[in-house]
Amino acid sequence: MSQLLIFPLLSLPLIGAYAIFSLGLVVIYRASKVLNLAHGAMAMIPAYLVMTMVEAGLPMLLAFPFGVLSGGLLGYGIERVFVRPLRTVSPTAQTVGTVAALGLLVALAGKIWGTGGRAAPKVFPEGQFTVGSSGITYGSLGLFAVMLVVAAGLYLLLQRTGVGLAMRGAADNPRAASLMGVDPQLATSAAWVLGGLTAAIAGVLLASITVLDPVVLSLQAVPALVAALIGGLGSLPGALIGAAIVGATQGLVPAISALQRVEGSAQLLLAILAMGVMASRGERYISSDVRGGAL
Amino acid sequence: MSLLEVDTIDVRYGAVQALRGLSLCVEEGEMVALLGANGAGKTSTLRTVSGLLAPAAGSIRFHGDEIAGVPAHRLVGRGVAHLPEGRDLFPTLTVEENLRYGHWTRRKDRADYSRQLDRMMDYFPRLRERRDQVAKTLSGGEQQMLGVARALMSSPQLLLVDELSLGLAPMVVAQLFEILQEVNRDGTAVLLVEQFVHMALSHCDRAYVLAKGEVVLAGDALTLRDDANLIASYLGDSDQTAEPAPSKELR
Amino acid sequence: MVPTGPKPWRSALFAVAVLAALSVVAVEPPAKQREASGVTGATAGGPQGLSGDPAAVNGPSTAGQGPRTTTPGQPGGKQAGPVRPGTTGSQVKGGKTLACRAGQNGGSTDKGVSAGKIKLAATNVRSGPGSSFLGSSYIGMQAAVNRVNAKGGICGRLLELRLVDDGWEAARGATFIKNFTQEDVFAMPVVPSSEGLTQAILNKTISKAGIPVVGTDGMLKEQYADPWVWPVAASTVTTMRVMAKHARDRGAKTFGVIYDQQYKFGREGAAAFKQYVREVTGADPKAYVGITPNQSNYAGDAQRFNSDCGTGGCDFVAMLLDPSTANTYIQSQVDKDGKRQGFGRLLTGGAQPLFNERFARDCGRPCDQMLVWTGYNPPIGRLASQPDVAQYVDDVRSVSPGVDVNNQFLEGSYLGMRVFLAALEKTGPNLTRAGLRATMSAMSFRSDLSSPLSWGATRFANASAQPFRIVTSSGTFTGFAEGGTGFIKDPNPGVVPRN
Amino acid sequence: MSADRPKRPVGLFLGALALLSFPWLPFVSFSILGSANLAAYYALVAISLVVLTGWVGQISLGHAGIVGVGAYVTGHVVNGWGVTFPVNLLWAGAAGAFVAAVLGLVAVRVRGLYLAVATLIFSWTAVEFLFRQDWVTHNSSISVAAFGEPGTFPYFDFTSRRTFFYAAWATVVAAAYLMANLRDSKSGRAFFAVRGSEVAAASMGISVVRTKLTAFAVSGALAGMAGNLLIVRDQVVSPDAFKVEVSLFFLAIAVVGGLSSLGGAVAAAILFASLSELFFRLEFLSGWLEVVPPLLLTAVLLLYRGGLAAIPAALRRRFGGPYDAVAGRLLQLGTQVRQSLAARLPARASSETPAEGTGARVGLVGGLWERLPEPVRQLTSKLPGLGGRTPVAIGRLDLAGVLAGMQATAPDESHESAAEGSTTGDEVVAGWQSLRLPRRELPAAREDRRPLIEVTGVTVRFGGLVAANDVSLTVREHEIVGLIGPNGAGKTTTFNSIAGLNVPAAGQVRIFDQDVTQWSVDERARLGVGRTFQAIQLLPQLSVFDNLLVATHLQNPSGFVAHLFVGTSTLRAERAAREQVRRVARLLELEDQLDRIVADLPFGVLRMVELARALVSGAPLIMLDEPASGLDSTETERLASILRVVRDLGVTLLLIEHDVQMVTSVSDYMYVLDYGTLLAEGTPAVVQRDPKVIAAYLGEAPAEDQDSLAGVGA
Repeated sequence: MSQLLIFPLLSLPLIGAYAIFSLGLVVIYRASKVLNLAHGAMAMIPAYLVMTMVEAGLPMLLAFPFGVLSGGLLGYGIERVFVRPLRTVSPTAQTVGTVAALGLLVALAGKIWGTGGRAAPKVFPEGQFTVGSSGITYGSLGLFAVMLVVAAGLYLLLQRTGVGLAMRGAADNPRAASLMGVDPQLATSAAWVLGGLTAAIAGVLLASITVLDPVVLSLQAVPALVAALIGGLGSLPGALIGAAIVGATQGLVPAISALQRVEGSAQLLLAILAMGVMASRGERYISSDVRGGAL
Repeated sequence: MSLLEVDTIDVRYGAVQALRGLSLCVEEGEMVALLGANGAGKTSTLRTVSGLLAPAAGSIRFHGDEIAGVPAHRLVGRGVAHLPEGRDLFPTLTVEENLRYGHWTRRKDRADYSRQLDRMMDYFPRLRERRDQVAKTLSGGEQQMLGVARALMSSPQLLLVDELSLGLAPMVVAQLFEILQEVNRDGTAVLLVEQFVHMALSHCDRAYVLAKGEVVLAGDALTLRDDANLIASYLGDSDQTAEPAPSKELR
Repeated sequence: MVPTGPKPWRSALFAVAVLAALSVVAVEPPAKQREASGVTGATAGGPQGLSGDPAAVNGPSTAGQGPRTTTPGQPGGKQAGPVRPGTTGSQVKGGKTLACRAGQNGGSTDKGVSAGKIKLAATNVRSGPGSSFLGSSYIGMQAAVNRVNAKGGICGRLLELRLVDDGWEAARGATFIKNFTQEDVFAMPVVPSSEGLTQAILNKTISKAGIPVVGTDGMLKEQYADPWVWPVAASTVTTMRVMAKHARDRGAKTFGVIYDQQYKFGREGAAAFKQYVREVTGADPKAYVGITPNQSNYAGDAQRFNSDCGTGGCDFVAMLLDPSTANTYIQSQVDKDGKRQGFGRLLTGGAQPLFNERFARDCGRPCDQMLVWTGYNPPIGRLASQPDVAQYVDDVRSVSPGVDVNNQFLEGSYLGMRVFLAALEKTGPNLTRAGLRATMSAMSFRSDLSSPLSWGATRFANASAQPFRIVTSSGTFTGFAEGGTGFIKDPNPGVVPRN
Repeated sequence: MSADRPKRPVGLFLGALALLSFPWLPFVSFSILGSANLAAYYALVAISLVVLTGWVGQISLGHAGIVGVGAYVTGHVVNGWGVTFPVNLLWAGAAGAFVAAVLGLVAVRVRGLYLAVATLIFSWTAVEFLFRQDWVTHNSSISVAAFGEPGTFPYFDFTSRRTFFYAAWATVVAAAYLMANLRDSKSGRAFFAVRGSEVAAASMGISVVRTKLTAFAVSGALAGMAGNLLIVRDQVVSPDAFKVEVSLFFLAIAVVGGLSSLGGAVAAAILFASLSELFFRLEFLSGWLEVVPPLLLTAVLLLYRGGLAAIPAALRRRFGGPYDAVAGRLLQLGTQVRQSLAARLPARASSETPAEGTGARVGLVGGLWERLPEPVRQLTSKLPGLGGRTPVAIGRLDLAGVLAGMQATAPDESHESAAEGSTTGDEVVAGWQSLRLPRRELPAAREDRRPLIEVTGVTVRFGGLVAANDVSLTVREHEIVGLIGPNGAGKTTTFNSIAGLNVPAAGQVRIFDQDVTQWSVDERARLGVGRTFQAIQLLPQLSVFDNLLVATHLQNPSGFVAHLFVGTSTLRAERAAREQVRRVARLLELEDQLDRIVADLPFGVLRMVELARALVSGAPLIMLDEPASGLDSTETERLASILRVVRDLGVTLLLIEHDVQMVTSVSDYMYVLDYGTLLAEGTPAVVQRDPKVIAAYLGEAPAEDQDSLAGVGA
């Protein structure tokens, strides 16, 4: 297998993690017009819970679902405590609310489980496929596969089920939804729970192939934000494409020796890409539906 | 005891007093029109009845039990459907998905869904053609048809319709009114807000005329049709305004 | 929310009032007026307390400046030759003969010293990212202090150790250290919070104030360049050279190093490794890869390292990473026919940060037989029975039973404190900073905890390191085994590469 | 911002007084002094966030990155060229301003949450890439931390905490003083206007693009200077002082401070710095450093959103009397200080009104913009959003002058107006009801009067829907033109294409004989077009006076720098602006509402304030978007007569309105739209009796002429 071909394989787990994160971010953004900066923390806390449960003897088969459920609960809690009370102020205030949630969750996790990186329990068995001189661990492939499952699951839930329809409608036009009998608040909470569940899945899996650290895992959401942004923040397929671009860039950079010497070149490339997308997407600078004002 | 009794309700948007002690009623199977110039409070009335707005004072009874302040998403299940102004569809959802959304309160009854769906498709054949198209790509008329159909999917006892004719060609409006009449004959009471006074009066049993948040005129449709001051409340008294009236002192 | 209502000045005044209230609550009651001595009655709060601070332009120069930095080498009291700890030599000061007993120790012989107390202070890391491996250091310090205080302290003076958490943030740590220099503090033992200490060294806070810092963990080269700082650990450069020498003696021809390129300890350690490998093999290490810590995946870097080492890998691979980054890197390395890539064909070595149980446990099977190096004698195997090592284990367990005694930053801080207390004892009753400094430069500290330490020749007192093998059975870590070589001396001690 | 002359922030003098003595107070230990220095660093960053996020509503999650740039640039400048403290502070400020302005260029194109992500990406890239490059960080420790040579005067050694205290807090006090000046000036009002509603700001001639760029540059400069303070205090900086988490920490300080008040920002900075003092003092806090700041932010966010800035107001509410006594006493002291200062300003408070027809010079960037050579301007105008055509202004209508002039010639026997209006100053301006206006000689035929607006063949499509189809209309000088039509007839669409909110697919819009079809809202405003909004677009937290003051933007010639340093030109411009507002307020009998906050005013008054705001801007042409909606019958009648007076003062009005009765009573000429096409035009009397219009409004009675229905498709 030629040298260069290996690297896309190596970036599969990154694409997987960022895709699940950005899907969750978009579901939340469409439902409550808020960028959930605490998304990373909603992945990190469940990963720690799973580790604690496994260390306490619970088999992974039981610990994983509980961990994912805790993510959903966390999503619901963050929306009720940090986002909904600020609804009357402005979307900016709600985003600052998620910033407070991020800070608090990272600090508390540090307090409870210690701040140093710890090895999370494996979800997928050890070992990997060998490809030429290197290979892909089952964990990494597993993460990518789970991403595909999550993406398909989200698609089916939203496109094929009644609940999904209710959520999409509520996000599109909350007033019409309430006139049809769907409580828009409930739909928003459902979106945050969905965001929490997906974040937890990505968190537990990502931790099992990398490191379980309150700050590192939480900040994994930043590249996912870039991915969601590149995808246009509004569309789920867009989020997948964005994640592919971001994951590939971070995966491929080490392959290009010129870029290797420059430290952090992957981040630079992504920043330029994201700024470009935003600059080109910005509307004419006068738009009538402006509801300005910070706090 | 009539199907809907609205008893001296006050409604305020922040500093603006939209409705001042408004009362009206709708009997079973009746078709009532709400007329009046823009800003007279017609839309606020419908929003208060359907639960989008909570009245500051007064009470609303549906089938005798109080519904003032009950939020919209709980009222739909009890038989009140509201087609708001500007049609208010789900732009990114397909026609069929919009219709399925309308059936949300009775979603458990699969058979009823297909029955209602076919009934709507019969009323509006064009919707059958555009079944999988996304709502925002429909023409104005088609969007209005989808709005009416979606509201009827929950087979309500009382249908509130706001400005059916907005931006539609008269022929389409006439067609819609025919269908409303048919639905009304099938037993659904209708309370509709309408700009086209003649169109409304020729299809409704009774009408109320609102001005500045109060009922200024009420009666059955036939007597109101050629009532002089009905036109005045819309266009202003045509014989008074001869020349543009400069400020008095100017002369 | 636009400031039409509240006027700006009122909130600012309100805040000044809050600050005033806070400082009144927080400031300690002014220290008891110390007995008449060379130092004016500097109360903790009084502006005169700024004596150590060079006179500000418009501040009145306070009368009775505190002791300026005395030139080194001018011992306060007579110094016997290599003095064994525990002697009670009597010293003459200002006509009075002093003895190392309560009531006769000359009272307040220097700042922070009184008849019954020696005040010490240090910053340590109890929150933030570093607290995972530096968090237990305070236990080592407290254990050593408790032992000495139990025996009545030193020359009748009990030790009072104040520990402040700076969250391993450089700016906050340096500010706290600068606070200590102006408070009633005699010296700063160990200072586990290396980031703040390094910044305080770089901006000359410590050398300007002339406050002794004894027993630091010596990870960064700055700690070896300040006349008032005495590290006890084996420096990163020493460990890397010793690892390379050990591998070379075992017949390794090809060398590879994977290091943390963000933090200074990574860059300087790797540079020393490269310099030594070029010296002994005439060629640079085959693989020389720097990675950024705390990333989620190192697949690309692992790939580059393996290709640099070529098929079959390098004979010896050195890892200079913090535990969690090392684990992520190892996870990113892949197995090829049953053997994890990126490890040395003959030998693999990990520097001090990797000498910790959690790393070994998290790494598991791939790290089997990997050598991790330390400048101390951890309580492992036959070393555990050596008196000082056994003493270390008892002392720290008395403070915190569940602590991981193999954590070499814990053992380092215990050893650093023991060195400091021994130096205090040697300086005797006339306890002055200058005296302590003279003692340190003349002292040689022998204990079972490490190789003999002396700061006479080069600041690199601990110039040797020894390896321990990570032992795993069926993939799970069972414990460390002795490396079988004992301490290996640094081939060129004191040499610091320019990186 | 009360109604009298621009108030120098007297509080800052008092604050400075307290700060000067602080290091010498007995209880201030060395460590507290250290915390006070940290407070200065936090205060400067908090103030920079107040300007950007508080005043202009542009949230920044990446300010630590800009602070870092300021610090490292200082390092290069000190080690490279030996530039000492006060000068390298300006270098750091310039570097911060530049980086922020570049970031601002992206901000101009995006809004709200997109912007938050852009700033977050910037700080993530700064930490992961910028502050890891050796060429950036090799100067992370500076050797020179003093000014002058030891032993000679002046010699400041900034490693000493007391010296640094004065340097740092002097910078903070100066920054707060300049920002207070900015806030109380034209630029500050432009900031609030853009935050309140960009479209309303543009309609007053404020260039939203330049205002945002100015805000980013100012905020970046302050953040850069904060970075300078950090490296001068510590002589060495490490990248972990500028990571993403630190940006969020800075935002927490600004939010706790109340985000829009300078005093609040300083108070929050002091509070957070005291935390670090408590961490140093109190043993039991060790281990909890990471938890306290987010807890504080959450507490303020959820429990007390006003933040520290709202505490004085809350205290006044709770304690009333005693609090006021103390505050009152301090205020007197402050005003005495200010009076003495103001006394030495030049006495000749000339009352001449601002020169007519001065082009709009907007802000520092605006000023530079004018001086750019033409080709460069053409080039940059291709840049999205940056390009700005500087329209040849027809000449602002100086309403006040017209009124003043008219008053002088009015026959003196109209006593009641003279008595009632003699409140301030020399000339008397009466309320509209008692005004004696000379008969305006207008050419009899409408066609002879000069057309101000000519709309020809305008067609606007939204997706498949044709909202306006080949509409043509003209509005001539000194007349009121009414535009009516049933719902969905295309009135608003046509109105918006004249106002600049949409660009028609076909056809042309000419205003003052210039083709403005492609022009932006603020360019048309600068040409001389004012407007009101159907949904009130006033600034709710400001008083009526300040809302009106914002509209004097185009007539105020003072530039950005003058706002910072409050020169005599600024004071004169401010006085003239306030005079203009008072005159228009008196004209519309809003004088006693001037000091009331817009949020607690009844709807009818708000409508009047919107109209007043359009008049204050001096626009000779005003577009009214459904001015009567929400008014009751008496208020509607009053509005109609006011519009007639305004017309007779020389203002031309174009209004769209649902209340057909009101429009027919006030318009000189009317156009009726239906289904996006022009149905009829003419004087109100003609239009009212036109059968086509009646049919359009009342809907075809089914019996009459069946064929007209058949022709129209679905």
